[in-house]
Amino acid sequence: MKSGGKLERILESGVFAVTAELGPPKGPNLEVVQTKMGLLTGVCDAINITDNQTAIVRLSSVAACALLAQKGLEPVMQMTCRDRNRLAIQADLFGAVALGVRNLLCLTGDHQCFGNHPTAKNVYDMDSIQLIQMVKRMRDESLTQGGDPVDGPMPLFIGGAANPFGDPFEFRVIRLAKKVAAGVDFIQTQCIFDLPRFKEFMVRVVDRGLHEKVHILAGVMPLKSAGAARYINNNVAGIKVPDEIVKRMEGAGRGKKAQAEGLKLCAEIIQEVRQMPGVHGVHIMAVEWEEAIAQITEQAGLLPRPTI
Amino acid sequence: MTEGNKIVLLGCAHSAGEVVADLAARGLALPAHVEWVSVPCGSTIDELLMLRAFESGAGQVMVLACYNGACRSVDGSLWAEKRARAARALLEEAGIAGWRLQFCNIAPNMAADLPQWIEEFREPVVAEESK
Amino acid sequence: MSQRVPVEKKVMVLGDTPEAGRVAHDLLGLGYLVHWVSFEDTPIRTSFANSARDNQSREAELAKLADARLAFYGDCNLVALEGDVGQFTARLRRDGEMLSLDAAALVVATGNERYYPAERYKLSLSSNVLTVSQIQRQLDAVRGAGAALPHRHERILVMLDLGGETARETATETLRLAIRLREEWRGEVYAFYQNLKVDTPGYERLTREMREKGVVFCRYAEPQITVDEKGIAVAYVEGTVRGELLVLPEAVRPREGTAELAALLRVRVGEDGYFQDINIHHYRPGLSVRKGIYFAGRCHLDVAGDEALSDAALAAANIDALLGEGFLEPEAVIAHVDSYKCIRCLTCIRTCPHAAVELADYQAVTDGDGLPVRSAVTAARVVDLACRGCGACLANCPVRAIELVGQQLPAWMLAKDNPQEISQP
Amino acid sequence: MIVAKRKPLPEIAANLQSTRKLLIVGCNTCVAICLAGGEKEVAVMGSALHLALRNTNPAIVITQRSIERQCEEEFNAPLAEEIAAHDVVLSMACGVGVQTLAEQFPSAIVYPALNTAFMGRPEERGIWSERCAGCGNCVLDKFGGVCPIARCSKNLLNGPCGGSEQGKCEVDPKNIDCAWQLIYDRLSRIGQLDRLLEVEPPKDWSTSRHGGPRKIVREDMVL
Repeated sequence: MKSGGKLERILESGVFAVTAELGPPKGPNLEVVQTKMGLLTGVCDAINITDNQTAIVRLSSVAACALLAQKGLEPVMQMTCRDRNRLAIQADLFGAVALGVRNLLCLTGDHQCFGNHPTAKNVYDMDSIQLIQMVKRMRDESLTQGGDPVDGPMPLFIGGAANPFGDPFEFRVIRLAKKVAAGVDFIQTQCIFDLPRFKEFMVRVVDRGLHEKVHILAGVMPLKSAGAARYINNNVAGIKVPDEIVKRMEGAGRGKKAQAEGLKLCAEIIQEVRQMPGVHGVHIMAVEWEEAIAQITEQAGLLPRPTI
Repeated sequence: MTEGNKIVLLGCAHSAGEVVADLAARGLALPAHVEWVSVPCGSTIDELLMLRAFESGAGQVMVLACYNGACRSVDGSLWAEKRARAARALLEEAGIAGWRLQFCNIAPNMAADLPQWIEEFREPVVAEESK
Repeated sequence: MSQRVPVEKKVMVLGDTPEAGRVAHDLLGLGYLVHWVSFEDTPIRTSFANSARDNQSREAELAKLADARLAFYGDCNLVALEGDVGQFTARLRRDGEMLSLDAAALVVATGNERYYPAERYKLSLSSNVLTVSQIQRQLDAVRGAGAALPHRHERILVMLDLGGETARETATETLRLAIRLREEWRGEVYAFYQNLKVDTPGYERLTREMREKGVVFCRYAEPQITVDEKGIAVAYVEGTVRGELLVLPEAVRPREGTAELAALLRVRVGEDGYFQDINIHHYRPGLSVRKGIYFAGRCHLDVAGDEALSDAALAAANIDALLGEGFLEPEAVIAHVDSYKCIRCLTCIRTCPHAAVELADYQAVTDGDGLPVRSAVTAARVVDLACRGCGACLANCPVRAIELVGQQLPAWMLAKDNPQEISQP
Repeated sequence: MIVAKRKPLPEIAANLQSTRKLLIVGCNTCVAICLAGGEKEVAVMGSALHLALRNTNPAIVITQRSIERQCEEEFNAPLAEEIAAHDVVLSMACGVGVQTLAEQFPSAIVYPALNTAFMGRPEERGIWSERCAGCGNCVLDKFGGVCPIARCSKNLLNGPCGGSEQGKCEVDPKNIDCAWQLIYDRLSRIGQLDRLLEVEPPKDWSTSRHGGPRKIVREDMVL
């Protein structure tokens, strides 16, 4: 065992894993975290805590993860390279591990121009692959990036992201292989709407044998409306929502009806990706819609979650 | 002519120049407060020429170039228009209202139009003076 | 102050087309030396013969080919064009060897390219759906054999246009073909049109002739053509005509490589992909943005055969107007670069619409005793003869190193410092 | 070359409200080539300031000069008397030129007229784009001659990120090419794609600005 955490145990046992995303509040309001924790308890195996997601300042992922760990839940701490240099990242990792965090998702991070502090100076001292490599060395060799010994064990299950929809497509699987070479243990992908392209991606992943070296969790997102589908398609680089999905959402009407269709669609996508070789779980990103997770997992037949 | 009342016409010899010559031939000289400056083409007109026209005492500057597609040097009228836009932005930065610089496309046979344009261009200034 | 520069009456003609032949023919008649360069290996001689005026025999034209004043260069690649009006040097590659040709002026007469616009027509060719050229070849083959043609088709349907405008060249050909089909195949001929290009020279005469010969004209609003085993049906505003053969005009487009050739010659290509920008009065008669480079015929205009030849004649006349006196002189207003102020930023070279500015090595200047006055320098230089005096270079020069010689401007504009101080006594 | 852009006129004029004699000094090297601070722009600035100050400081006297390279003391030296005779010097050079004047003429008040932006090249007339970030440790050999430090919005050494779409960067898809698409295309063209299989280790930033202000000493040129 690398981390001894629940997510690692579930994935190693071969159970189809479910992770979900929890966005911390834009302030120190812990009640929000607690409410969302309640919505996610029992419906997933681990909870990702975002790190200043889309470059918008929020309660820190270290603090929220510590709270989750305290309450006996399984946090996946997201860590971007945008806001911290290698010193700050390592310091936060020491703190997180000390407070019970066992899973880390290593990200490059959205550019600050998309967030609420576009005039900020970014850091990008390292990129996500270098971050993975650094954490692996901290865990396995007990050395900091600078080469000093780490005082105490660093049992972390190391995650990374993959975007099968970005360009150049041919390079996407190669880049995943680089993450595997750097030491990643699990992958959570960008939101999948374009199933044929994801399928092609997974075929290439399996061809290279990467699925035997890393656990791939397919990223999914419930759509609230046709407008949301169009917005994502037009404004989020690296996510494509195919026309037929937009049409299907349009056909579902508005409000609750559209939301119900979005949940149904999400559950269907989960069932589709579950059939694909090499997919070991799903990661559900219901942005500011955490109550959706229970319904999606229910509809997708993923409940109850095992107790390992 | 009083300081600030002067209008400088900065124009291409091939179109505006013909118009001015045509007017003169008909005995219709430009008003005394109008200074005509002929350049070989709209391409010659840059921010500096326009700013200096104001600096030399003009209260208004009218830039005249051929119609697009009628410029002997292909892009001269487009250049003049873009430069006028840039000069207007610079004038605004300097605290001079942008409308004081006007760009017009003109053809050699438009002698009937130019005096009217000048009149209309002057209107706000005349209104200001009569207050 | 006379700045006359003697020029040789030597012209290069580019292209293997009848209009290129016409330019060459006319220039030879005016006593010019002609280099005729083709980029293809097709026999350039045919073009020359085809360009013959009606009243001159092909034989007499061919005899001219022996004229020492005309030199052919077939199957060449233009690698570079150096120099300017009065003194162009073309670098050509032929059979792997480099070749340099001088000329005082240059005519581009490369023509256009034919194609079958399958996407626009939404019809594929078959044994009973043929292009005008395909039918022409059949007719010519029979005519060449001197045999009478068997009566093959009861009813022939000819589209004069389809899915948009037809080029004048192919439109005229289609009318001529309709007449031939009436005369030689003696079938019923129906001509369908949406918009007749009545402003095309000779079009009216041809349509009248068609009517006289019994071609039936049918106007259609929306093209509705059905092709099946039973034959072909074309719907028009008053009904539907069925027939056995459908004839379609071909379309034309800019020749492949037009943009590349334009870049080499430093001339422009319009939005339609043909040579030349649309410019109402100066560029329509085949003048390029560069002095000494002309366009003739279908490489820059939508013209039918005869009109292409008259455009070529116009190009030859334009060249004679430029070079006929045997000398060139600069225009009254031209730009001049102060080579010692120039910072070689290349802006003027990139800006000049007439490609009249180049980077040049200025020689050192010495005084009467051989002592240096100014050292050698590399800087922008305006080619006097190529400059049209527009002043675009001057307006863009970041160090005010360019002036317009011959242009009167108020002192307040030219002042090096600010005018307030200048005007102060 | 160094690419710069004129500051907004009000920002420049704000410093000149009580100036009696102003000397504008242009630089005829990089900033002239990028059409920001050569003799022509100096003349435009002179006129624009006259107009901008015509109500608040009409008596201002503006002298215009342009010199070869403002970052060299030798080229600036002939201006010594004129600089002494003016209240304010408005430098239309890059930040290096401004500081050279300030260093060379310690009692002169020197203000910048330009915002110095980047090291780049003209893509075409009137369009300049960044090519080098001066990191002090060139990696162009590894990336097919396309710099990920200067040209990737996140300076990724193991890119591309998920925001690369159809060759464009999500930060500004209209204007920014994805450097990693360019790197991928170039390496593929020259048959060196295998270079991208290696994980590129974290960069040593000590040679860049992050190591503090830099200085290069070429010992054999110094006595």
